[in-house]
Amino acid sequence: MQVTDFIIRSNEALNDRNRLIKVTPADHRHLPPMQPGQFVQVLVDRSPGTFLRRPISINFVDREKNELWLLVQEVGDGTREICSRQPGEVVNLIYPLGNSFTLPEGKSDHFLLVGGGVGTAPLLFLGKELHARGFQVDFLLGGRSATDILQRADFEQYGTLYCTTEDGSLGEKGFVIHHSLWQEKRYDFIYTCGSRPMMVAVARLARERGVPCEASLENLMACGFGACLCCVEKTTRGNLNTCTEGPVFNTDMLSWLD
Amino acid sequence: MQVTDFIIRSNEALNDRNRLIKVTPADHRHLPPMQPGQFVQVLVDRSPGTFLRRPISINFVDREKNELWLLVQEVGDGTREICSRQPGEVVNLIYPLGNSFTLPEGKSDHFLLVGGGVGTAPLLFLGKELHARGFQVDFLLGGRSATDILQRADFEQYGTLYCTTEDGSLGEKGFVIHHSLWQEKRYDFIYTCGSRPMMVAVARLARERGVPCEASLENLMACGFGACLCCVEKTTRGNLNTCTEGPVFNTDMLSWLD
Amino acid sequence: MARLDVQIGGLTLRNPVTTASGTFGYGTEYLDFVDLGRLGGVFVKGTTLEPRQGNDYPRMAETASGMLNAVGLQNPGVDYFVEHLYPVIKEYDTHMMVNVSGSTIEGYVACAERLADLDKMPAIELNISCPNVKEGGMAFGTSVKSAAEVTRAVRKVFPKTMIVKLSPNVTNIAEIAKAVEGEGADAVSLVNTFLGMAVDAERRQPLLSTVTGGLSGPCIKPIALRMVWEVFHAVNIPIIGIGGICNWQDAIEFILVGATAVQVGTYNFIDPTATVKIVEGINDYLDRHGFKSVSDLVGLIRK
Amino acid sequence: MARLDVQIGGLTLRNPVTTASGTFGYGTEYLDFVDLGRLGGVFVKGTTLEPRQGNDYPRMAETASGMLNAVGLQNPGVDYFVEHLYPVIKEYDTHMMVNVSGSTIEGYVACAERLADLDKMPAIELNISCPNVKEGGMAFGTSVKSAAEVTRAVRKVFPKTMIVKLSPNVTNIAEIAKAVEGEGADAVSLVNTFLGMAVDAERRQPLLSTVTGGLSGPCIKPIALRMVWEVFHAVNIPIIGIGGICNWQDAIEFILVGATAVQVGTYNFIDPTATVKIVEGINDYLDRHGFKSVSDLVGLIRK
Ligand SMILES: Cc1cc2nc3c(=O)[nH]c(=O)nc-3n(C[C@H](O)[C@H](O)[C@H](O)COP(=O)(O)OP(=O)(O)OC[C@H]3O[C@@H](n4cnc5c(N)ncnc54)[C@H](O)[C@@H]3O)c2cc1C
Ligand SMILES: Cc1cc2nc3c(=O)[nH]c(=O)nc-3n(C[C@H](O)[C@H](O)[C@H](O)COP(=O)(O)OP(=O)(O)OC[C@H]3O[C@@H](n4cnc5c(N)ncnc54)[C@H](O)[C@@H]3O)c2cc1C
Ligand SMILES: Cc1cc2nc3c(=O)[nH]c(=O)nc-3n(C[C@H](O)[C@H](O)[C@H](O)COP(=O)(O)O)c2cc1C
Ligand SMILES: Cc1cc2nc3c(=O)[nH]c(=O)nc-3n(C[C@H](O)[C@H](O)[C@H](O)COP(=O)(O)O)c2cc1C
Ligand code: FES
Ligand code: FES
Repeated sequence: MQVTDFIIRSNEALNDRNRLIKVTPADHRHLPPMQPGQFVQVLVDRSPGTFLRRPISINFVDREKNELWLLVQEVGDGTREICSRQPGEVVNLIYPLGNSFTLPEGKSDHFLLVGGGVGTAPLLFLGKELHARGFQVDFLLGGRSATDILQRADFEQYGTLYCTTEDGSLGEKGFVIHHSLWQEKRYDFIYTCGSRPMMVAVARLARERGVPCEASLENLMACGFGACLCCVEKTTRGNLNTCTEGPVFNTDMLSWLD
Repeated sequence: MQVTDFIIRSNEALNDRNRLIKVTPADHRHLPPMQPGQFVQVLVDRSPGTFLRRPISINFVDREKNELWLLVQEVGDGTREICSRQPGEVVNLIYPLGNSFTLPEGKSDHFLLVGGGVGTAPLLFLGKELHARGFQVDFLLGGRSATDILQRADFEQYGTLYCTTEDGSLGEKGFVIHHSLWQEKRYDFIYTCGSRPMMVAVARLARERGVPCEASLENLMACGFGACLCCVEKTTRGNLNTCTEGPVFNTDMLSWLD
Repeated sequence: MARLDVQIGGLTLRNPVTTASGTFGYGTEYLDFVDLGRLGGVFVKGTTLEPRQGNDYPRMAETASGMLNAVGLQNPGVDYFVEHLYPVIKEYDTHMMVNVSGSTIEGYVACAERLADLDKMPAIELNISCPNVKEGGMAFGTSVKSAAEVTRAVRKVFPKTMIVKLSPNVTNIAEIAKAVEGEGADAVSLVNTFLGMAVDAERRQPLLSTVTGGLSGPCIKPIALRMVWEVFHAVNIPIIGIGGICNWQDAIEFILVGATAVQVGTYNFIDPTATVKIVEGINDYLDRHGFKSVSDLVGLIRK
Repeated sequence: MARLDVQIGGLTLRNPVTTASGTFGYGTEYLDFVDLGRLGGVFVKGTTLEPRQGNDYPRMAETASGMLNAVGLQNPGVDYFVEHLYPVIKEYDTHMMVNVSGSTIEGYVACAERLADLDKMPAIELNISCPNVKEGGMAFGTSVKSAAEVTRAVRKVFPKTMIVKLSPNVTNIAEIAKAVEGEGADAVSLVNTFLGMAVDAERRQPLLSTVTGGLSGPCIKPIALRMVWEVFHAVNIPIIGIGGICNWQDAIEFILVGATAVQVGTYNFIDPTATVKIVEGINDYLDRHGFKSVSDLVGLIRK
């Protein structure tokens, strides 16, 4: 973990609420090792209404350009402030934080990565790492409309992309859990990130199929590195910190399906 | 008084600590009548350390361009935030606030306007208005060094400019109260704005010469429009609000010279 | 459109949004910004029997999301108020109410008596919680006994709506609220400012002439909300919620924990039109959520 | 270079900057950020006789310049601490001190007794002020009688430095400080969190599972400063100042009003390196103003 100033290299609107922000360390040092599922804590110091840092997933790591990507959805003052930062400006991050999705060692397993909304953020980096390890990856991404399915071209580099949209403007009409894929294909691992109801539904499908499932939680955090005990999730092992023992949990550990 | 959004038209560094910011009403309406000595309350909404508005004098009113000028010195978080605003951005002002320097009716009086540091801000507008009424105006501006004497060309349009600098890099070396002008010329009115010690010294000289003197105070303000009673100055008429019964006071009313 | 009117003792406010004493002058200061006819009421500056010059400058220090003040009840006294200010403000199209302050019980009583005679003065707010005057004020509000005493004494001379304004600088605010309810208060308003302090590290001096002062603004909202919630579960009279209210969300929060009306204070300095925006925001909220009356929201958040 | 060391009872801290319990874990969480050897000391997480799971999620709500927490003393219990955590943290190059919490006097006493045996545990901080556990904690800190009782009981079994941590949720904090001084406390630390509340207006629900929680952060600094100042004029034992400290200016302010040392709490979450920067800033300040020792600043601002 480190506290580091980054320079904003680019800040691109992907749709009306989401921005892709690429940053590089201000001191030009190489980015440290990072795992898919990990996140950063962003200092928000230009918004009077915001006091704490804001957790944002690592969307992608571009080692060639020494760039970290953050995909940010504007939901309140903090994310709006982050999204307002212009190229050349500084942003301070604590990173890398949290555990990561399990990356099994070189077996030829099939992975399904299910994301909804901005919850797709960590799945790009995850897909890339799984792909690099030779696994076969299917992405199943959902949104209200085609414009909500972000970074499609990037996802397609690392696997096959399936989509659902509520208005049917892209992929199958409906929610991710209703995609025909669930009937057609079998997977060895299912990883998911998105709204809690979506993840619960995905975990349920996974359990029905006897497939191990990992989900990335977005509990409210004060510190992000295990000091405050505010972000706990009730698990079979008691209250665990989402920021250090998560954000990724095997869904069997969670009380969701009880 | 009104609460109005303005658009920043330009933001120019006059030296390393002072910026001239020109703004125009966002709704394109004509600026209301304003008097020299009046001020605005600037909303500072991008600095977590700043809660209240910040009072800034009306530096100049450009009726042709419908522009208001603010001359701002960066001394803390609030003024730094104001100075960071870029052309095109919005800034919210409450204005016009306060009383004004006395503008006598068309006699051929001689005025001396004495300013120090950013305290010269209201004197430009004042000089212009006096000049427009046909009065003869001398400006006596002081600073540490030549770069501290701001808006020289503007001042010279409305009167004769005399300067003092502590390092002698412009005008006479020393402080405004030591300028040779005091020995050479006689004035009918002396108006001053700057640090309190400077204004007290000027008021003393004025009293010695039996010349009426007005000073513009910079008391701490919470509201700026008479509601909080935080900005009081002890006067011969009791505690008066600097924001409504000032900021300009005849120095005979103040307890300074006791 | 939902109903916005609320009842405070015998008094009907056209909506729950009023202004906090000491932050809204005599209403007059805001005429350029606010149509007073759109407010539930205005609590004017703390008024004492005798005129007061208040404390020395500096009287104000900015703090994180708030400010300290040490105005010290500067006011021209009740006689001046009755003769010169009342005739002007009684024409305003809202309830103009006086915040009655003092340092002795006799002072409170005499001041309230003067005000009782005024036709268009439907209510007073008894300020037993001002931290900025040495001789008293807050002292009354920090013990059950003295809070009860001053309430009882004023009750005898003031037959109209009497609101008692409580100090947050206490271990158990509900206890004090119960005591003043027991003595016939028609409502309680809370909170007044928290006693605080600010220091200039470089100059090694206090920032206020009085060393300590009263803290207000959004910084105190979480504590004020909790206190309103505690008092709501302790008394049966209406509560006017105060503390850091800036927008309609804040106002709704106070109402949900038990306030029948609210006062907007310090934030008027930052946005002098805030009160009117809050009225509009509450109205929209009620429509959006299908409530017929703002009263239906009062205390909806239960233990 | 000025002297930074300060004396808290029998204990010498290398400098006045320590960390507030519950915001710095067991120090371990900050090893990547802070060289603990540069701190005056670390107050670890509140520890109880029995393990505690703490309160349900959500336990946190952001507020203006602060936050509410309702962690509820989640901790593995003193036995686990002694067996598994102490062996690790006793190697750290600073004073590691335990914040002892409880809900009964017996619990405090038994917990303190266990800790008294530990060689490298020079001090405990008696937390009689946690607002987040139903059964007690804060209750002890809000009355003179119970504060004195628990202090007396623990004093009997803990011979080393005993610091009592006071609750700000009281009418008269100086009175409580005097009471615990009378029972043999070596120092007092203040303040713990203020009882507060936050509400989701849209969902009409409290934001914390426990409805109320403890308010911390810069928002409380003005009140905390005032309380330290009041206690300084009431007791003769050293004071550790706590409440919203973010930078060296804040730390100096607390020292000027009477604190001998300070604790940095919530701000560690925002800048985990804040403590070290504060040590540096105090050092620079002393040099710049020509002070020989930080102790010379303590209580320089007088009544
Ligand atoms: C490990 C982790 C990874 C995350 N990754 C991303 C990401 O890659 N991109 C992204 O855009 N967002 C991500 N989030 C969510 C992001 O942190 C929140 O949206 C953000 O904190 C909201 O801050 P705000 O000030 O904009 O909104 P606020 O004004 O604080 O809140 C606005 C609304 O969002 C809700 N909210 C606030 N914080 C959270 C939270 N942590 N989780 C869920 N809802 C919240 C509030 O309850 C409120 O309804 C992640 C969260 C976590 C914990
Ligand atoms: C009527 C009036 C007109 C003014 N006109 C101008 C102007 O035209 N241009 C300009 O640059 N400044 C002007 N000022 C001063 C300006 O308001 C302050 O510099 C500003 O409020 C400081 O805010 P800050 O957040 O940057 O500094 P802070 O962080 O608040 O304070 C930094 C330092 O400045 C001091 N300070 C803060 N407020 C004031 C104040 N009101 N007066 C004096 N010292 C203060 C503080 O004590 C502190 O030492 C005027 C003030 C008044 C009352
Ligand atoms: C400058 C100022 C002056 C005040 N004067 C009074 C007063 O005269 N009487 C009173 O009861 N309260 C007074 N108060 C307290 C407010 O009425 C209110 O209770 C407090 O500020 C909390 O509300 P807020 O956070 O919305 O400001 C004053 C507050 C401020 C900021
Ligand atoms: C998340 C959190 C947990 C806390 N846990 C404890 C605790 O276990 N024991 C205790 O005495 N104080 C606890 N506190 C209070 C702090 O130690 C400190 O007194 C308070 O936060 C005020 O300081 P600050 O404003 O610098 O945070 C906790 C505070 C926070 C924010
Ligand atoms: S956010 Fe602080 S422990 Fe997880
Ligand atoms: S600043 Fe509020 S009355 Fe002058």
